[in-house]
Amino acid sequence: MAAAFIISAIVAALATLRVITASRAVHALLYLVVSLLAVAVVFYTLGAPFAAALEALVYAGAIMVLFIFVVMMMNLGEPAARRERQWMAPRTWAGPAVLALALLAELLALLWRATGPASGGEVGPGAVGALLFGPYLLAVELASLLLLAALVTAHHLGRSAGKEPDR
Amino acid sequence: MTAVPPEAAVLLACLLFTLGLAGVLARRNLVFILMALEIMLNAAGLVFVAAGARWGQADGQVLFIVVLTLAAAEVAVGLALVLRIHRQAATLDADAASRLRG
Amino acid sequence: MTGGDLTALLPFLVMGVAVPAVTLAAAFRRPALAASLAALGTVLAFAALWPAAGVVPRQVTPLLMIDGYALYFAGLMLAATLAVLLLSLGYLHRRPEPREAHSLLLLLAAFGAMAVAASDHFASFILGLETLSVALLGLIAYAHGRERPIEAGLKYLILAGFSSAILLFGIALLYLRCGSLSFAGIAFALGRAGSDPAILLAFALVIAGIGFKLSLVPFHMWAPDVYQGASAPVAGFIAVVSKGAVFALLLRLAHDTPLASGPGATVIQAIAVATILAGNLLALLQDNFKRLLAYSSIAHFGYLLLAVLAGGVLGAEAAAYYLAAYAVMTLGAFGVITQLSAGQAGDDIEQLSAYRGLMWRRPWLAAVLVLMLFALAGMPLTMGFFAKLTVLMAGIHGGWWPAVGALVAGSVIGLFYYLRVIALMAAGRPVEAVPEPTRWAGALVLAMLTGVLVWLGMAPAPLMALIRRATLGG
Amino acid sequence: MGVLAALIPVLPLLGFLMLFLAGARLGARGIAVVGVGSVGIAAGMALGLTAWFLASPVPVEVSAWTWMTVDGFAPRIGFRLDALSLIMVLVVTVIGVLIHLYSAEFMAGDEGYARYFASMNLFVAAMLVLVLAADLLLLYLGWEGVGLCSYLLIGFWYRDPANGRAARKAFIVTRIGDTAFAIGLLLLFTHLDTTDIQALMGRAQGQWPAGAPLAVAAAALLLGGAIGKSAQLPLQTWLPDAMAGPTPVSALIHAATMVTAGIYLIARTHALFDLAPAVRDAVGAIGAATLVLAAFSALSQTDLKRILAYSTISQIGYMVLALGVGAWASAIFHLMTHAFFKALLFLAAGVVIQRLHEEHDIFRMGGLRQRLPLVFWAFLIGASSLAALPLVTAGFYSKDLILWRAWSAGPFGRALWAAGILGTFLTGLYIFRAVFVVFLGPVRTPPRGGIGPAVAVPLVVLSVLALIGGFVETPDFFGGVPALTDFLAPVFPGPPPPGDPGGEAAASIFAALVALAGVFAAYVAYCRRPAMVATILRHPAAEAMRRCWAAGWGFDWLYDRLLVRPLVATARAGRADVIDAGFDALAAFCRQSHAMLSRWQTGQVRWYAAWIGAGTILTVAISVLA
Repeated sequence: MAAAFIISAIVAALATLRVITASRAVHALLYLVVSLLAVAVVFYTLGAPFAAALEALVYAGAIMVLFIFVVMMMNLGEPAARRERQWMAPRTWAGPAVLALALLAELLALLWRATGPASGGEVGPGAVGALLFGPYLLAVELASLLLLAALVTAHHLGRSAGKEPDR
Repeated sequence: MTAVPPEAAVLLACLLFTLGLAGVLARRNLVFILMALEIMLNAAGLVFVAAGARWGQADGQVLFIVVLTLAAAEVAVGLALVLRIHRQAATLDADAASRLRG
Repeated sequence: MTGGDLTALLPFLVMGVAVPAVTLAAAFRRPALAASLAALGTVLAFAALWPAAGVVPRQVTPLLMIDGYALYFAGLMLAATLAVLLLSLGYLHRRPEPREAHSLLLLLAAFGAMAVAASDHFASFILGLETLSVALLGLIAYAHGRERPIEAGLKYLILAGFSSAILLFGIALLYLRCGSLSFAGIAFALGRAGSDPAILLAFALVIAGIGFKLSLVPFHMWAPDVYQGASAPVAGFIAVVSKGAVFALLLRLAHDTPLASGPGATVIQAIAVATILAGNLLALLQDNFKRLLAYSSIAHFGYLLLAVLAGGVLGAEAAAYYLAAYAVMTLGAFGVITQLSAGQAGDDIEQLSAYRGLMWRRPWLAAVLVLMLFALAGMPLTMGFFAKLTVLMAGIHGGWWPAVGALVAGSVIGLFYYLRVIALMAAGRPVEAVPEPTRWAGALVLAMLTGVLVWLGMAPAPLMALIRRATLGG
Repeated sequence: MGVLAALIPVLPLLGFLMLFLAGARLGARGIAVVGVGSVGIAAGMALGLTAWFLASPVPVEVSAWTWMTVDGFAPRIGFRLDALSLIMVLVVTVIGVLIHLYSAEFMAGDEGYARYFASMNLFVAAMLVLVLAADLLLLYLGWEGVGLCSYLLIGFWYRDPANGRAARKAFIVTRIGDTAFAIGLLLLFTHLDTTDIQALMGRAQGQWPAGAPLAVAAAALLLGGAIGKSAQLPLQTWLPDAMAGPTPVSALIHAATMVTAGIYLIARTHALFDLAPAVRDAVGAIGAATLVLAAFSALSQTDLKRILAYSTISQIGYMVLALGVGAWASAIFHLMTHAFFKALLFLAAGVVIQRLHEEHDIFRMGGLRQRLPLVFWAFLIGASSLAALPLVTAGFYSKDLILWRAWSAGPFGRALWAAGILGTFLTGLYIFRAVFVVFLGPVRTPPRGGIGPAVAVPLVVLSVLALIGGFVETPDFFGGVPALTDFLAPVFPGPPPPGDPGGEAAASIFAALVALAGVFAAYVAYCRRPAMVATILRHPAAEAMRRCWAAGWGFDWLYDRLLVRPLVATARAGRADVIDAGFDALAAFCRQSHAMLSRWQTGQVRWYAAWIGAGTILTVAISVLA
């Protein structure tokens, strides 16, 4: 289990690094899928198989497909990749890298030994489901409204001006 | 089975979070920025799951689902807006959108 | 869930019925019907506050705490939403974009805001906040065929997502450390184990995330751009409903947990001083009225942080009154911009130069704006004066001297730029007033806001009594 | 019924709002109807209220609402109707409606007709708030309100810069007094923890012994406010210049009502002045000095309105004198009769000036008795009342009462009495000088135009009041009707003055003779032997004296040298000094910071995000390090 965790953690970190440095959107997306799948494995090693399944299905599956779909639609070709490489001069990276490292340093310094040992045991889909439709019932309802808001917003933004007759 | 210490997962989450942060700050292409945001959200979800494991509670995974919902919503509206910008301005350069200032 | 729970949830349930109804109307492309249903829903939800008030305080599932405080803010949000709905009617008229989604998005955003104000659990907070943000994004980038709304929407999308991620990470760390996501559970865990660096880190990240929504310095930079890019009524909505709900949450969080005590207080005070000074200085010579109001709104939330610092009943009362006053005067100011810009297709009338001599051209609108600016500057006999006074008293009471000093300095600077606008409106020669078609819904809103501003400014006692009954921990 | 008390100020306020918001659309007739009508209804309500109050004379308090409650500071919007405020309300509304009616004709055709009535209505509302306020803070609000209206109306014809200057002068000089009042108010609040007038007076009497330093300080500060508003020494210089406003304004604001607010304030807070005998003596001394000095000045004016202005200062001096000897009720009595006859004099003078093409100099008038008979009789009645011609005029009874109360107030009172007697002589002299010069003798400028009913009615009504208004209080030897004193007794409790009918009669006869002597002197000097005055003035010393008096004893000159010029010079010299540089630097700093911060608003989303990131890091750092 520990070995699986370590391997998937390394994969996740490296894949993520490639996501933010890739010059082609499609490549970045594939790396992102890899990273998400690796995190799904991490979930599994943490004793959360339901979360792992969701991560693989919804995140790496559905959401990323949406991304790929849009990237395809925009048809970003070689010129876009060239421009990306141009934009990624070392100068561009200096500031963000400093900020990110500072934050990472803070996080690591303050979180070292912050957690206790896992109380062990797997938390399966049953427990999650019981919680979702018990105390978190209102959260489910709220989530439905969130998705409705996203739907309405995306629909309105996606409409092109003037094409739809307004009555 | 030997449980993985949650703190190791949290350290991984910190790393992913800062990588995402660096991505948001460094990339100019909107699609990449959106991806970096997803990385940050995913890192937060990882902490939730790890914390749930640390306490042996299902709440962590419930919150992970919440994060997932949220990510889905953000991707949906984000991509819709990006498409719109691509159609209207024919660029995905975040720095180009700086007419509002001062 | 018991019958009492359902009664307490009644305002939410009414909104929950109104949303699908408006969705249907919008789906069938009936903008007028959608707007009427949305307005009806808000009014009914507002009316439902009374039965709900009979059964509170009540914890409804671990997620929502329906108490007088939550209902007070729900009422404030609903009233503000109704005002924005009515203001938008005349504004959207004859604009090219389809209108039907506007009311629906407003309603969804208001729902999210109500949920945020009633949350005492992080799950409902996140979901409510995100509903609010997503719907707001749709509203900000609503207009078709223009660049500015798109740019504003883009900025809001990225920065709100960014700050949401930071907030979520902070919440996750808090959960990691405390094993609970409810405010009470967190307070309990911390009371047992005491504070440590991990907690400070988590709280700092939460403050940063909330600081973005409240546009506190240095998380404030998005606000002016978004206000400028969004339509005037939507900008008013962001300034009042979005910020107000998050502030109510912040106050509850600070009340229930040790967020604003110890090192947290130092952080908040530093942010307050920076916010007040930077907000006012940025507004000082601003030429764009919407941006000026955005900066002024930043400064006002700096003042409001004094109430968070003061804490307790005094702080909660001060904040509740201040937010009501702020809602009235901000909606009033944006309402005037809305009325001025209604009926034209392009960007809003927002350059200050366009306000020169407004008193002669549109005397009524100018008079309302003068009153609102007086109130924003904190002049006596308007709500703004008493609001600032209560916050100042709360700050003095708690001995937060740097923040109090900043408030005084900021008020002086504020006086300059508010009066500058007024002077500009009075400038020029008297000319014959230009007859323009009155947009009655908007005019009604402005008249009501003006009445409330003056009435509650001269006699704040009734509102204060209401707030005392509804306040936190009471 | 008592609720009406709170409604009375609302009516003129509504009138003001209507005129202010919709003045242009009403038309001249509508403006007059709203302007006069609102005050008229208020006057009717005041009369109704009086009937009700007379039936059951119990003070009524109406609390509209508590304005705010912060840390024990709970000023309320409350009105108190008792005998004192009722008399003030009557004076304000009744004289107010007469003057409004007069204005409807007098101001007709002026381009600022709506603005005029709006300001006048606002003034009446503010004045009513002032006299009805149960809370010192609310009183102060009315106090500032009337000051504002005074400013607006003095400078009503703002096209002439001189009028603007006069308005500014009035505002600034009274502002000195207002500041003292405000400080006194804060002093009272910080030490007695309330701003409610009744509670304040009760606590002051309970907590402070007579002569307590705090009581003296508070009374002195309130006195400062009173002398500013009531144009007493040394803050009297603004009133003569205030005549730049339209004449009805002078009649209402600068003769009948606002300038007597100081008297009202002291009478209202008389318990405090009872605790500070030194200040009370100062009050008497100020009154005496003012009345004599102003009377001399009135004697040497040639401008009809300025004569009346100095006369007002002088007459208010009498009231202040009465306050100084603790004769509160007689001060209010004189306030009332003075309002009648001085308003009458101003209104009559207004007609004269308007009919003579804005001619102000009395020596270019003359012979108007036949041409303007109604005005002549009105002015004559007003002048007789002012000069306190015995028995038939209102002024006689009120002035006589003051003089008698001064006489019976010990040795210091006798000194004040002597000043009052001197003033009586001068009053008869200066006002009949005006009567004889303006209305008798040859016609120097022919008048034009006639008099409409809106002008005639107020003149007649006020003439009647100036004659019979004194019968509410007659001395023992003449009827002995102390109706007003009895009416005011609940407000001004205290031992009754020593009864000495014989002495009082003797004093009255003496005072009456002095007044008649003054009138006779005027008759001799300006009718019989006009050359005599010229002969006297040929003497350089006399001429110098006259010029000094005419210039108001040179107070303006003195203040100019003593205060204005040094201040202006200091300000000039200090244009580039360290303090200024400091402020400039502050302003520059603000501007620089604004520029810098604005530059940071680059509009670039990644830059914004970087700031959010940096802010997060900082937040974490501060919370860990703190």
